[in-house]
Amino acid sequence: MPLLQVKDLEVAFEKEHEELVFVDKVNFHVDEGEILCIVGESGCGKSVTALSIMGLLGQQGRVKSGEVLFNGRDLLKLKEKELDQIRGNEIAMVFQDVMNCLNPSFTVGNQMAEAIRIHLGYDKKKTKEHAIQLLEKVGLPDAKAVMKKYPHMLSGGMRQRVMIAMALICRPKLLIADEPTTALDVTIQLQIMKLLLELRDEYHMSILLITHDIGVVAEEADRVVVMYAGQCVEETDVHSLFKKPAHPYTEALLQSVPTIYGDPARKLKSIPGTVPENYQELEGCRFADRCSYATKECYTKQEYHEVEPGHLVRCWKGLLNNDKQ
Amino acid sequence: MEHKGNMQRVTKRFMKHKLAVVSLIFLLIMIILAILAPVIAPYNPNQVSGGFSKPPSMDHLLGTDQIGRDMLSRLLYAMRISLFVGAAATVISTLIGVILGLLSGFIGGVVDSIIMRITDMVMSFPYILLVLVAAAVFEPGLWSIVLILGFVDWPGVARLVRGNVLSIREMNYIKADIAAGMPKRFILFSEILPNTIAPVFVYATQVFAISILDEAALSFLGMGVQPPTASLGNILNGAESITVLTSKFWLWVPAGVLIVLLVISINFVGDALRDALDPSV
Amino acid sequence: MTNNKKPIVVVEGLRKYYPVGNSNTSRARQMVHAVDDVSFEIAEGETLGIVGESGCGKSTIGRQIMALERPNAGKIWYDGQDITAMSESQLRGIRTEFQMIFQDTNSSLNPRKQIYDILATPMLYHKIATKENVKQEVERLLDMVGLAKSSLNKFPHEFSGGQRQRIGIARALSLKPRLLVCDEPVSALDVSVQAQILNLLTSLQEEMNLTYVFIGHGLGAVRYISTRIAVMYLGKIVEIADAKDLFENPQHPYTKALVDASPIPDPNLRDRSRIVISGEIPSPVNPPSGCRYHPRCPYAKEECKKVDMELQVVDSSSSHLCACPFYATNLAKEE
Amino acid sequence: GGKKNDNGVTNAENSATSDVVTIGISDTIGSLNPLLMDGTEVVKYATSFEFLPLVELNKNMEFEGQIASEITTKDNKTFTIKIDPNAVWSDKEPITSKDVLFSFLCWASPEIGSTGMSIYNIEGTGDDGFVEAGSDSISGVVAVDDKTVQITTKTEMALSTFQNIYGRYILIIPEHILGDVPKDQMLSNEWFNAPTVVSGPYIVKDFDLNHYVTYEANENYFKGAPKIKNLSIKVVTPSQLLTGLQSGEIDLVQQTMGNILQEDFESVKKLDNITVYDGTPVTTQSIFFNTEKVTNVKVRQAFLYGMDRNIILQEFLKGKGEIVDGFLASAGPFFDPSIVPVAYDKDKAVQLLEEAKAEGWDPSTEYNFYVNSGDTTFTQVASYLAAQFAEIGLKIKVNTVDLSTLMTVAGSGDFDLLAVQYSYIPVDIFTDANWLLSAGGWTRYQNDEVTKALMDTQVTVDTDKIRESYRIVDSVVQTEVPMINAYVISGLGAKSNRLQNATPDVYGTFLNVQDWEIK
Amino acid sequence: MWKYILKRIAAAIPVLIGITIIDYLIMSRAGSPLAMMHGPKISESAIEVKAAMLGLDKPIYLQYFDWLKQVLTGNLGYSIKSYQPVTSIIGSHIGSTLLLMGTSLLVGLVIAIPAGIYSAIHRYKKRDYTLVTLSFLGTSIPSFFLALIFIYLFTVKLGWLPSSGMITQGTGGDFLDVVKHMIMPVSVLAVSIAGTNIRYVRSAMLEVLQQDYLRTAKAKGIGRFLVINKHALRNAMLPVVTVIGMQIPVLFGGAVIVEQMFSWPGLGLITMNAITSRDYPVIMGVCLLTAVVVLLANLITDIIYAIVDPTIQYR
Ligand SMILES: Nc1ncnc2c1ncn2[C@@H]1O[C@H](COP(=O)(O)OP(=O)(O)OP(=O)(O)O)[C@@H](O)[C@H]1O
Ligand SMILES: Nc1ncnc2c1ncn2[C@@H]1O[C@H](COP(=O)(O)OP(=O)(O)OP(=O)(O)O)[C@@H](O)[C@H]1O
Ligand SMILES: [Mg+2]
Ligand SMILES: [Mg+2]
Ligand code: NI
Repeated sequence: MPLLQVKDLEVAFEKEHEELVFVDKVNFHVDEGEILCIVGESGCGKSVTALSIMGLLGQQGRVKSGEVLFNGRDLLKLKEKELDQIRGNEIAMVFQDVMNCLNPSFTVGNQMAEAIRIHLGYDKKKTKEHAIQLLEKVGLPDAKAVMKKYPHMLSGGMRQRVMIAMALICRPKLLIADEPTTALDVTIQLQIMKLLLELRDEYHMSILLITHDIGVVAEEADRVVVMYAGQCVEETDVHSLFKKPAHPYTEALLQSVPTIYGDPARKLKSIPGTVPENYQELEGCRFADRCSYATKECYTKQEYHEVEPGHLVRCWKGLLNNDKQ
Repeated sequence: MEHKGNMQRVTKRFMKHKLAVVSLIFLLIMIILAILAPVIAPYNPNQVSGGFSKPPSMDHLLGTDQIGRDMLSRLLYAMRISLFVGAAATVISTLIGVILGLLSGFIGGVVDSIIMRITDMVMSFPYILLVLVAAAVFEPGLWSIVLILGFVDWPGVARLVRGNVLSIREMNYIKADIAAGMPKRFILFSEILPNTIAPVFVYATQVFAISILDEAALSFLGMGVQPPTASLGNILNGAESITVLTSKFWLWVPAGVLIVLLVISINFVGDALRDALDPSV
Repeated sequence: MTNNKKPIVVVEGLRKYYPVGNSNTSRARQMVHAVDDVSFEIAEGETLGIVGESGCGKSTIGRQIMALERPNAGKIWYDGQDITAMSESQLRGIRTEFQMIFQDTNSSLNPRKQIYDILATPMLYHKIATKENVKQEVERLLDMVGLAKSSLNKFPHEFSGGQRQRIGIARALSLKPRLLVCDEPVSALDVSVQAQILNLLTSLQEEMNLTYVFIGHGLGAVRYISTRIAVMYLGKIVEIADAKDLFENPQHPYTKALVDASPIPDPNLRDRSRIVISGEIPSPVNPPSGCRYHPRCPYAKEECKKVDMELQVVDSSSSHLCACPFYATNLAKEE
Repeated sequence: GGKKNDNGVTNAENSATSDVVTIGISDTIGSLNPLLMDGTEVVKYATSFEFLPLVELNKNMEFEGQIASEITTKDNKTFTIKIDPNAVWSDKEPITSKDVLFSFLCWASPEIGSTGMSIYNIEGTGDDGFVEAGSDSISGVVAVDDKTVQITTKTEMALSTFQNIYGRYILIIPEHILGDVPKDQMLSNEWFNAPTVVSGPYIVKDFDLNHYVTYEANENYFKGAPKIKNLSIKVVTPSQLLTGLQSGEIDLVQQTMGNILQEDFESVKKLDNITVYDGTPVTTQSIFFNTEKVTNVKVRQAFLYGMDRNIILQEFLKGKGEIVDGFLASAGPFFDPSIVPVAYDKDKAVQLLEEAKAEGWDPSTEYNFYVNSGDTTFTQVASYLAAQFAEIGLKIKVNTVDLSTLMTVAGSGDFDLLAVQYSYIPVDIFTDANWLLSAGGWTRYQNDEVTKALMDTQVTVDTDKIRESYRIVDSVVQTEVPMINAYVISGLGAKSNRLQNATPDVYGTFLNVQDWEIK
Repeated sequence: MWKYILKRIAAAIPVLIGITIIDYLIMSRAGSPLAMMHGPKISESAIEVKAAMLGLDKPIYLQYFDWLKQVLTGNLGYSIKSYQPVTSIIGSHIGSTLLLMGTSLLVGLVIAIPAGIYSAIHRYKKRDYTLVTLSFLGTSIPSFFLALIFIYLFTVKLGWLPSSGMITQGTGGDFLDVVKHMIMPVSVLAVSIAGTNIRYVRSAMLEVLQQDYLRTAKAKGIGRFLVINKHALRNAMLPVVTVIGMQIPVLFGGAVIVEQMFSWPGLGLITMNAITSRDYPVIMGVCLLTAVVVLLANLITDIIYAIVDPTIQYR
């Protein structure tokens, strides 16, 4: 049984009095100890998916249907109180925007301590020791001093480390990292990614890593889910994704990334157009209008089907395009 | 030429606030009534046209006041005065505020410091005290009330505009203008000013509401609009007597309710406007 | 290769310091050394990429070249004229020749103006177009950057980020500039759109013989578009070389670390050896003594703490300059 | 008023108040220092609880001795003051001539500079009413013996005038306590805020001039220890007089200190714990013309004929008052009923204006009419008058201003018409009339006949002669119209039924305060 | 921090002087306090003597300097009307004004803060709309009108509460007595304070509720109570603190009317009376005092702000 199984998740937001579905029948699972990457362009629903797993959608958002099975329990059916037992305890989350994710009014120590006390029930002294220990673990020199600092006194990289330390408080089984490095410089990005990998091995946790950087996917992921316009379009292990992408979108995505590796004279392939605005209304493939392989059939409903064991794709052609090359 | 698309968007968002729409309609009706007062008022507001303090009747729909003037007519004229005072004071303070705010934010340096000190000063005047002193000093009359209220409310506008100018000045499109060698006046009047109008407009509605309240309070204290000119505040002044309060409701209920309704409608409209004009949504 | 072309911009000893914090509350003036003694040349028709970590002074250089601010020291010659010595009115005469594209597509267009107004007003002001042909001109520009004519009467918020960036490019091009400073024009965009813009920029360059200064922190994009690349660290240029040269033969330990840190979209390469540099970029208020990189440099020597390293020619090519004389030897020793 | 009173008196106060008698007033108390008397009744009464004047008027408008047992004159120039032999300070020291001399000297000291009244008519003072700085006596004020003082005036003065101004307004203060205080420190002297020695029935315990004064009985009061041990004055808004009376917060409202709103008259009357008293009509609502600006007599007459004073009296004052022409109201000894007030006559007014037009009067003239904004009744009347005058073709612009502004305008003569509530004391019209009808007075009206008639009132003691002189004055006022007496107010006084022996009236309410009692 | 405070105080001094100059100029236009004294009982020359005694015959700027000199020695002069020292007049009334203002502010905030939070949490629901409408009503009712209605209801109709003063006349005024007298004036002021602040708290809260750090806090599973009452509230109070600071002058103004309506023995009534009698040493004293209070309030708000907001550093 996978650690986390998301089944047919459908999330809608209320916008100007109408309900728009931004996450449409999303399916994927995370196995124990693995890193699953979700990639996709901005606005394709990655964060919303992650937030619905945690029950953090907020007021306007609503899960319309689906299941989120964590260790077999459907998180969507839990009450807020029960969810609090799991959040921060068995599932922890790290967010993208490090500048805003820590409360500016409280010290790092304070923000760590409250979670420790609530989940682990330690006394004051033990709480402090635990917090310091964690901060040291994530590679913050002088952890004691950091405890007393307010978030604005820390650099982006340090804040992200603090966030990670907070996530580790209860040795979670699953860490959801929503673009944890996007806002950071490449050198720091590498530090943080290395840290996450080390921690995964040490704590044997699974990581659901959300990113839009194909490079990060290639460097870190075990398996990958590609999302486009609120839907999963492809899911497979990282090697086969790069070797034989089954969905034209995945393929185009891979080719449009400028890289420092390989032939610099290579012309970048760009995907024409933009994500359709009202993709909710589209019947067929949502990528069809931008797809260089599109045919009439693409404008009918597309099934998310398995083309090879463990390789799912939402394109009726499946691996056909690869064969052409 | 404000663009249609934008206006439609604003209108659409405004329309979602039902109370605000109702308020706006109410306000419009009241403004029309006020403007048309000379035409529709059944009597001359200063003319003794009936018995003294007579309850509502067919001749006098809202009764007559203590000296036999028609309450309805007086109320219409009073509303006219109150709305005028509010609007004129708002226009004055907004103009002063916008000009000083623009100068302060755009020129900066010493000019900014001086203007901000003056703003501090005016803001530190216990505001109604200033109004009271000034009202007692300058001969009470319509225009002095307008000027006093106008003078008192500008610092808020100035600060708002200054803040806006400072943040807009950092916008890349201003940098692009400088890079394109566009002249300062273009940047100030064509780029910065239009972008501060919306919040100023919203703020102005608040000033409008406050000015009407202040006029009423001053008139009530006998330092505002002076009789025989009717204003909503000085009509209420007559209700200070408990006897009037208990047994002559027509002398004060309409004026009181009218003030509350006018002010609350203005507030509702302002609130909805804030929502509708918010570019961040 | 670039030496035979005449430089369009020459920057010499450029320094720009900013006071720290709010001027009202701080008493002793502390300064951010945003750009500290930087010199380089840009040849006509080339693309100079500038990379470096956040806050290292890339945009500051861009703003100085655009004459949006006055430097504290140093000179910038544009086409032989010293623009740091010019008055605001003199500058206005040549401003149209260099234009800028901004990173933040949200704030770079006035939200209350239609695209037509945004594009037409400067052209009319500078008499680049007349009242009669301005509409035609605007349409031509839109076409050039790949936007539909119907965009004319729309407002910025009706466009996607990529489209807004295209409008920004159109605005910059409308004044027929020779030099374009692009300050992270693609960092905020999705990869697919990023590629569109990069391709647009390269084709425009060929078409109009433009010179670019391309600021970015994604190495991939910079490498893709630049002919020459300058690597900045804490207000200084640590290495400058032709693009290919820089990536194949990085001389400065910081350049090497940057290259290593950039993820490569090929899972087969994930186990390559990469240098992970520790720590973070220090505060530009009190930059470290000597070589500014020494606290993080795994090869730092005693000397590095004291001597401020100058850019020096690297033997392989005369256009390759680096501010670290030790790196190559160190590396050799280690291996 | 209405039904609520039938539900019984609602008393929000706790029972601790029951032994305190509270007088409600609607004007703030300027000061408790007798030397700072500003002419308001409130200050006069509040201070004279502590320091008695020489004499005081009673209900019947006769002078009753306070400190003095009697004041006499033979020639209207020398006045002999006999001090009550029983009069003692609260420290049992007798009140003597020294105290009277000292008190008069204080009023004449330039270092003190009292502005409540200048005593320039007393021999030995200058035109400003002050003696030389540093003088320790006034030559016109001498002690005959311990209990007799003689005062000489520069010009003749009727006894009633003498008694009214010097007798009533100069409160006698203790020389043996204050004699050594430097004169320039008298006004700011803290002693007056908590006097240790008084001559009156009460002594101040605590006060806040804008809100209240509380008094304690002077057990050694020479006219008998007051039965009520705690008296207090409470300053409230006019509308709160009614609520205060109803709730029991206020026990007594006297006409000149507490101004019960006309609208509330009926309601007060209906209160069943309260007895009301109509005050002697003396306070007049006078409309003064600036005769230098409104020069045409016919126009002034038109104003008089054009106002329906009866309606005003009935509707605005609910009939509480009277209508007279001239200064004298029906109360008092000098009233002459032969002067019949001009009746409302619109046609006559129009005709007068026609005649005025023929004399060159410009009918488009707009007259500036200044009105005290604090007088809520008259602001309404003014609006009514404006409407009435408009009917006969007189344009007036009502300017409602606060009292200070009104006084400034009055002083500068920057007005055409000016309305002021003015109390002409029936026994002493002279002082006010003489000033008002003079070049320096508000009307700027000068008429030798009037001046002579007024002077005549001062040289005789014969009531009939005085009455005749005043008749001349009033009839000139009626025909020449430098002033219109819009109405004479009979104010409403009220008293809680638990309070015995007290009768609120314009004069003399507090003469017997020591006999007041609570049931 | 101390340095900062000193600096702020130093910066406030020119503002203060500016205010007094403007005040003085206005006052000088108001006409002489002696105008009231003209009349039959006084001679013109006596008034001239008095004017000279009070220094009113000097040019206005000299009068101002005299006044300023006096103030610098800690003496605000004497009331022209009662000859009491202005300092003691103010001293004996400021307490009750502050009591009224302080209590009203407190009551207003005690209503506004929970209501604002509640409203924000239940945004766009019926309860939210109701609260917002009520808050608008609170700001839209003229305070004198509300005071009239209260007096009518609670004193005239029901007879529950006394309508004037601060203590029952003649008694020492025990605590309960004062409370009874305070209920109406405090309610009137509190209604408008609460009305204004409900919306400020609400919008500050809405702003904070959208912040990422709240999501972080929730993700830690610390429970809704802590998330709202610790993480959100603390940050939402920041803008509210500033707004409250700015309301102090307005509050002062509101107090004048309310004090007048309820004969509250505070500065408001003193001021009104001083104004009508042109007693300008008193008016100047009150103006100076209120300006100081307002500037102090600004300073204190900034300091509180600095204490609650760690991102602000003072030097
Ligand atoms: N609170 C919200 N209210 C309304 N719409 C929302 C809200 N949150 C997200 N959405 C919408 O849901 C869609 C998906 O957003 P989501 O944040 O999941 O994108 P994402 O893939 O995480 O993008 P990014 O890479 O930019 O983070 C977007 O179109 C966004 O407009
Ligand atoms: N106007 C300014 N006032 C004060 N400091 C400034 C200003 N502009 C830039 N700085 C500081 O100068 C340094 C360099 O800034 P700059 O914007 O040039 O960096 P950058 O390399 O463009 O970084 P990024 O990649 O984040 O855009 C930074 O530390 C920044 O805080
Ligand atoms: Mg996201
Ligand atoms: Mg930058
Ligand atoms: Ni348009």
